[in-house]
Amino acid sequence: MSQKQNLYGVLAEFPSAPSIYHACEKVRDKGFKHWDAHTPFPVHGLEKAMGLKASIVPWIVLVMGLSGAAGGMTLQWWISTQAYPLAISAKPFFSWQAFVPVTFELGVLLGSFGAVFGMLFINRLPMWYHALFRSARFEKVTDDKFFISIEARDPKFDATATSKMLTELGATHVELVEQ
Amino acid sequence: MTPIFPKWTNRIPTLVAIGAPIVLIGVVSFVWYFFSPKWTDVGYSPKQPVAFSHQLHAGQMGMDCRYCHSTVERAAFAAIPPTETCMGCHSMVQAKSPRLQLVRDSYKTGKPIEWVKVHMLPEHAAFNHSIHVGQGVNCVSCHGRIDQMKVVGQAEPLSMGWCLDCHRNPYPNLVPKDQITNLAYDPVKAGYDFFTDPHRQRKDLKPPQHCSGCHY
Amino acid sequence: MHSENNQEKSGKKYWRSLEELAESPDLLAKMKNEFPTGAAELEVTAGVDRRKFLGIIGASAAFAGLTSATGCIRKPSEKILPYNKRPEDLVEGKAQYYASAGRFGGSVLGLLVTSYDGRPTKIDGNPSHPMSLGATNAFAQAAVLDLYDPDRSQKVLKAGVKADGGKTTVKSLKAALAAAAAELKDNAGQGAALLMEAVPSPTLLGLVREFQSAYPKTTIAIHDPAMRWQEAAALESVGYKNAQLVNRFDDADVIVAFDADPLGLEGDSIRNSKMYAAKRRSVDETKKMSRLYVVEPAFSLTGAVADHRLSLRSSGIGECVLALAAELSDLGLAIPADVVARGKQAANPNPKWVKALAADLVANKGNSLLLVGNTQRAWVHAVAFVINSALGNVGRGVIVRSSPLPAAKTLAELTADINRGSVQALVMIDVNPVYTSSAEIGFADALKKVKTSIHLGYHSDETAMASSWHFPRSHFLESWGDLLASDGTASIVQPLIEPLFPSLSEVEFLAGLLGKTANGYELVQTQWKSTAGADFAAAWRRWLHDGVIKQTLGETLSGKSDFSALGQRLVGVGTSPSPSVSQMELLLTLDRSVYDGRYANNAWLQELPDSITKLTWDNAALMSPKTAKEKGIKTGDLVEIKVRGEKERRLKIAAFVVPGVAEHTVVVQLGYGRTFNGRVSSGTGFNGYELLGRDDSFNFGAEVQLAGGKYDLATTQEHGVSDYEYDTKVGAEAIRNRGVYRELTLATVTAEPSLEKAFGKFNLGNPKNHRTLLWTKSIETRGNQWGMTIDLNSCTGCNACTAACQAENNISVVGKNRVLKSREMHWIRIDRYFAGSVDNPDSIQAVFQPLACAHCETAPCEQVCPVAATVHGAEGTNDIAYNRCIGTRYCANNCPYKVRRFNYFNFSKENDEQNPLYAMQKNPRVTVRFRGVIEKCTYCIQRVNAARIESKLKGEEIIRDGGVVTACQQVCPTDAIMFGNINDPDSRVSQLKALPRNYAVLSELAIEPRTTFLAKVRNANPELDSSTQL
Amino acid sequence: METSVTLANLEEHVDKRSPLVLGKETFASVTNTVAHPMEMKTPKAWWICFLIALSGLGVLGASIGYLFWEGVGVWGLNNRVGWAWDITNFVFWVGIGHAGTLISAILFLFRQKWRTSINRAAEAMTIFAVICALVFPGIHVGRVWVAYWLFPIPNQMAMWPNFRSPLLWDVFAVSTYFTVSTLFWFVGLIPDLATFRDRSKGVRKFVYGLFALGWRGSHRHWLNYERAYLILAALSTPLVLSVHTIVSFDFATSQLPGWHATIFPPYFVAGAIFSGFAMVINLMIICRWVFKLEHLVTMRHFENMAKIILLTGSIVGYAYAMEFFIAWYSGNPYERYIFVSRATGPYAWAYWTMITCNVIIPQLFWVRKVRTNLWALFIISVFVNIGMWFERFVIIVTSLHRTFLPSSWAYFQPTIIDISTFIGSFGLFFTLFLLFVRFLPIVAIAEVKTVMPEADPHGHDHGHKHATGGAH
Repeated sequence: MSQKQNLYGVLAEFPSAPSIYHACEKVRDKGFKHWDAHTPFPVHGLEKAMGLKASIVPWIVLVMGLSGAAGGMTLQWWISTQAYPLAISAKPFFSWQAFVPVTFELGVLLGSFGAVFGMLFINRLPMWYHALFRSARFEKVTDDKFFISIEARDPKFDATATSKMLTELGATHVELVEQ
Repeated sequence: MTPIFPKWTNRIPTLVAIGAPIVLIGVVSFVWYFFSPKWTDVGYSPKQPVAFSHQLHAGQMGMDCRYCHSTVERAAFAAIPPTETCMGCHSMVQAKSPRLQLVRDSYKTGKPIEWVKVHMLPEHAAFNHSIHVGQGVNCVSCHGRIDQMKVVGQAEPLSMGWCLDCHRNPYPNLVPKDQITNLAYDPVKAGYDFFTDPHRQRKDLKPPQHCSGCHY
Repeated sequence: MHSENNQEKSGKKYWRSLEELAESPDLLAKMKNEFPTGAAELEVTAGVDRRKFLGIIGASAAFAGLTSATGCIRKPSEKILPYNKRPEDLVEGKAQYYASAGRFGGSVLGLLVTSYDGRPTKIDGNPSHPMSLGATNAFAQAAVLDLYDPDRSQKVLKAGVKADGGKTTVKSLKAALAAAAAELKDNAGQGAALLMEAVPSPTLLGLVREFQSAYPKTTIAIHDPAMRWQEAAALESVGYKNAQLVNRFDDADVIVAFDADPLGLEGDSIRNSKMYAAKRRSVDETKKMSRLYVVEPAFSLTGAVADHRLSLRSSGIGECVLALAAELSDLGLAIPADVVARGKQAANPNPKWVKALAADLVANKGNSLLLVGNTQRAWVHAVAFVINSALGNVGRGVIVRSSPLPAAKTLAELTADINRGSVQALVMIDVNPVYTSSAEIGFADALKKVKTSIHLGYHSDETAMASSWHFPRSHFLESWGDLLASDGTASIVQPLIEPLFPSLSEVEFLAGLLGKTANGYELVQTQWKSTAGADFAAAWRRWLHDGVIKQTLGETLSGKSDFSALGQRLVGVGTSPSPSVSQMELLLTLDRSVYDGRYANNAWLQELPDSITKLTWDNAALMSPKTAKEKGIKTGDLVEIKVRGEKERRLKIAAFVVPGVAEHTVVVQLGYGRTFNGRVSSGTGFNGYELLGRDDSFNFGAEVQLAGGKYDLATTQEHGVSDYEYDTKVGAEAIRNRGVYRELTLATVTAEPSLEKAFGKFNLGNPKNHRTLLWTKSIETRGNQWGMTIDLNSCTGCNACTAACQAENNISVVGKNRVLKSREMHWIRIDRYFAGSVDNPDSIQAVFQPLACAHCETAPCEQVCPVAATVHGAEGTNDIAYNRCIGTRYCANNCPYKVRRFNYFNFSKENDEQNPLYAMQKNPRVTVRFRGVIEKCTYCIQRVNAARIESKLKGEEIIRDGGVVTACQQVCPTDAIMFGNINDPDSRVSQLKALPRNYAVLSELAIEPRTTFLAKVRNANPELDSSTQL
Repeated sequence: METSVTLANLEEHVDKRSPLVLGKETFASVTNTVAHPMEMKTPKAWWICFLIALSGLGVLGASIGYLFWEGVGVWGLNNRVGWAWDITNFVFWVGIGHAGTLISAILFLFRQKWRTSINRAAEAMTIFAVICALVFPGIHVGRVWVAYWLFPIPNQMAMWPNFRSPLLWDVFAVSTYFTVSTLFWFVGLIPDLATFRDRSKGVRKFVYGLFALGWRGSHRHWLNYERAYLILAALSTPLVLSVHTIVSFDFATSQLPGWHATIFPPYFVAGAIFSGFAMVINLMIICRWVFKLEHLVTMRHFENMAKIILLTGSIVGYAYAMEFFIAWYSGNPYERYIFVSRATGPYAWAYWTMITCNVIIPQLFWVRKVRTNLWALFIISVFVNIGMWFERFVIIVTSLHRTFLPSSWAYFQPTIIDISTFIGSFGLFFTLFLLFVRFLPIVAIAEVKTVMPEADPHGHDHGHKHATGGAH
């Protein structure tokens, strides 16, 4: 029990993209929930192998982008027709054609903010501390090694069984990681 | 091995996410208030070389503003009275008072009294008293209750935005022509209605809102 | 001193004590005391610093302020200094106007001077004065700056060094004058001389007579470029002693100017221009207008506006007049036989031309007018007078009047007397002969021989240094005096201000030398007591108020002219060799900016672009492109001009190639290269007087050689491009295609009044094809809507508007090196274009187009300003809020007229540093611009606002026509500029805009400018070819 | 969008060509190769370059200080030619700042794998170039201390900016472009920063760790990451085009002959890409040589870029020709005159320099030998940048110096300050770039790995070349 308290989970190292790809398929089929794959680069199609749902980032961007554009046009409308309407080159106070560029730019700006900060938010980043960083081998995850981590809080988790399973799946090295 | 960053650092993002907006709003409202003429200019009441009390002269004795600031209806500039105006009375009244020593000296030597300017407009803003007074803007609208001030201070921000407020809707600040120097006069209480005032031919004042109305 | 005295009499009070102020370091501070309210512009200098300061360290300053006890970000506290006793008729900060008079370029002009809190700030013409008729010229406009010239003489000099220890005060000045008077007394007995300008001042001339009676052995000598010696001699030769000619242009249908500039530098040019222009403008109603012929060696203003111009060297003019005389007699005019005889052999420059001219003159007997220039010899004037009288013009367009001036000697004669030793004491009143005379005369050396020479001058100039005494002269805005116009109208010259520095007016000076103690005020009054009649006080007040004294002095001579003596005068004259490439003809002329050099220290005039060359800050050796090509000279080359006379004279000078100069003629304007080092005049131009001959302003056999080296000449057109062929020619070409400048002939106008076809010839810019806008205009259309027209048919390009604008709108002077960089600040410029072929000098024409901000309704400048600093006003003006401008210069780039000016440096501050008194001239109603902002013509918005306030106070919404007069309109001697409310169909400007001649420059850009132009109409003589037109 | 089309074509036959990563590279060796310049001992060459660049930066600082103190008059500008080197430099730098984001974004969208090893450096270059560009509009105004009025900030004057002004569009466009490019660049950097966090020791580890934001290669992260990156690319692509379009509006929406032209937007964008790629080539050739990246930055990269230069160069040339044609065809005498004057007037020398550098010289790229010769590539690219600077100079100055009224014709001459400010801006650029190559991975490690054969989860043996993805 006490050991289970501060156990984060099990970390398994794989040598190559294909090997982790197949391992993930198996882990997915075993029905684990709280687990993850760690790779130095986005391995093509791994999300399918892991059975992950599509990202919601696009929706955030859409909302932000539209509000940016709308806000931009509104601002310009308010300034040039409500706040202080000035006769400029005898142009109409609300010369919307001239307001398009700024509207567009603000749309793009807020859209990009949505993309970047939305992504970070969903990924719970920045998160400078993480249990996996306790593992020395894990440093290779940003170089040329591939990992699967299964968290202890997963109902199907069992320190020994899960480790064994991962070894069978072709892990070159398996270790338990402290909380 | 031990990670570089301790566990608590994970709380930083949350704190920043909450803190940043608060700080931002704080700074904005700080600048908004403390950098505006409402704060920087209003209430400026420098010490004058002669302790002249408007409260006494304009208030208690009820002298008309125009007795001293005589050019206010004719010129852009509401003239500061020449020393001789003061001496008009003070050669008899309070003739010996030490507080008036400077005035008497000035009268003798011909050296002007160095009053400190209170209501300062920037050089690039042209203000004309005659037209404002002429249209029936009460002195109080811009100068406040001078008649209650021992030492004159600035009552209004005199900022461009403040000017525009009135130029966009002057009517609340208009009083009957015979009341312009009556600082206590309140058009609302007195039930004064500009549009039914028979003494006004022009109902549409059209105060300038374009740049060259004031900047040239 | 006598200021008290003045107040009582003139009902005005002058503020005191600039005397001590002059030396004091904290000049500005003190001036603030002097000007309680008008000091706004003084504060601007400080204000600019403040802005910059706040700008640079803005934030930190703010926080510092916040931490301070008051918690204020405050401007440094300002002081108000009220009057001690307010003059009864003075209202702080309100303009006051006083009538006075002045003499500019030989013409006496009645003036109306504007003053704020006792500071004269602007000079304008007095409408009720016959010679100014409300207008003035550039000289008069700039005179107010002279008043504040920091280099003006402030010290009494004894033998060129400061007398009374350099501490000249009013008292010491009087004392010095007494001393000089005493010295004069000792020497004047053995022979004295009085050297002065031809100033028609009764009081002064009265004193001169007194001087003569006090010192019987006195010679009167006049040294004045405007003095018409030759004309006087000519008149004498036909039987009019001590007489002068006055011209009337009002019923002259044919005007012929032989090397004369009646619309520019000679005679009563303002009055002439007014009358001339009126006849030109009449074309719209009557389809008739006067025709102007000009024969001249180089473009004068008159020549530039001529309908037909013959380019002819000065020495050939006389011949031409003779030839004309001969032609006229053939047409049956009564010309004395010997004149005709001489005329027959005369070298006729262009027979066809002269024939046509003669015919035209005969056709307009009595309504024609021949004028001959000052530089021409007496016999030429005489022959012209013969023709005039034969045509019956004498008594109509040409009036002979007795001169108010005493019989006088020339400078040359005086110098001879001095060298003969018959002059021991010499009094010089406001002349500078040491600089302004020919080396051949050798006055400078002669002056040394005089025991006592007493000089009164505005500057401690060349002559002041060489005289045994020099006294500072007061400005005419500081002194009492009187002046007679050429038609006899008299005006009192009244001061607006105490002398800024202890100094003497002409009359005070001469009176002082005569041992009188009376001040100018008393002297003038005593002079006029007699004329006043019963109630002197009333009359006096009326005179001062009106600025003119009705009953005129001097009389018109109607004696019979006698031509008997003419014959032998004509023997052997005029036979001059015609110049060649090696032996060129040299012509020295007065300068349109600095006149004879007297205005050399006036920054406005120095920077005023010459009407023809557009040259600023310099003079140059002008040559025609053809001649220049022959000699391989380009603009900017240094050349040496060598003239063989009594002694050889040389001058190294920069060449300037410009069309319109007669072939093989080189023209040099006088008045530059002063050795007197004023902060403005020093280092400008080349001293033409070094080439001046004894008695002629033109010489034969001048050798012009490349001297090697280049010299920067700052012009305001074709900046930095020396290649005439490329720019001027291509430019004229462009103008023709672009319909920017439109010219019609009288024939066209009469043939097709609607001018549809005539304007149709411009593939672009026909106002009839205004493109319709894609949107509804958002500008206010009710109420006053300002607009302007400029009549190209009247404009003579005289520059008065440019100068007036500078005076009215506090426009900075930038200096030569900035003009070189094309950074001049003038709000209204006069574009000059040439037409014709440079290979045929007679075909060359010049035209003028004054151009300022046109206040386009769909102004291109407005939409590009990122901070909305320039937007449209409610009355159709294109406003610029200086303090909103951040200086992107985008508006200037997008302005099709290029009339926007940018403050590349803190010009106004620089100006004030160079001349601390400059601030006193500034118009308190106009913001002084600071570094980094755009500025441009505002339609004198300060005047518009003043008028609006006035009319609103009267309860009127619409300002009456003529209620607003812009500075340029007010000054214009030809009434070419009209300003007013285009919403009111009856306003004069609306009526002008309704004329078919009306057109908008670049209207095809759909910018709908509020300033439009009236096309020029050239009254071409059908006999003569006038195909070369724009 | 001529560019995209050809890029697509390019793609097809490119893949039949040489691989994007040469030699026997493995994931680890890629990491090492890229890490090498950052972990090696600072080379002398770097220090020398850095000092030179730094002194250039000093010159810039001094020039700007003097400018602020004296006023804009220290430049050669005048009342006719209100803009000259200032705006020329601005457009020049903005132009250069286009290749980066373009290479990244557009090539990314079109799945141009060859972008991977050059995009990082290109993006960095973009950001630095835009920084240089931003300097000029900032300092060219007459009263710098109130330049903040360009932004819609509530104030006691109750005044707001004028949104009809192209200059204001510029303010928004360029600042947006700068922000988005920076974000794009940073997002791309995150995994590589993590790499260096895990490689390095001490302070470096801390700093890299800080900016790596605790990246742990989680595929749940990669999923959102890739989506976000793709969207950023999708947003940046129109942004890149919009920015230079808007810059061209500064001229196109005015009414000066020579400025007022509808062809400007595409012509400016093409020009920007043109100069941008030229600058990338210059920089990459040096980096590749200095840091031994031959295996990652291959000839094929250069050849592709050369082709794009050839293409955009030709577009620009076409635009020049079209301007002349329209000037003549419009029958507008002002237009006609200004263009004749460009080619024959006082500034003809500038015009012909432009033509030579931008249109004639790049034609050499038709020859494969030239495209694959580094020296040739380098020299031609330098010429292209010179040419593009002159293009902006010609457009701005020659148009302004011969406007509608001949009376207002003037000649512009630069002052020493004009020149020093321009040279200084290069100091700023190279200072930043040198710092970048020293402390950040100039090649996107994670991305390069994805284009390696080993990256294919279905590749059965690692030597195998053509991977056919998406079984299952």
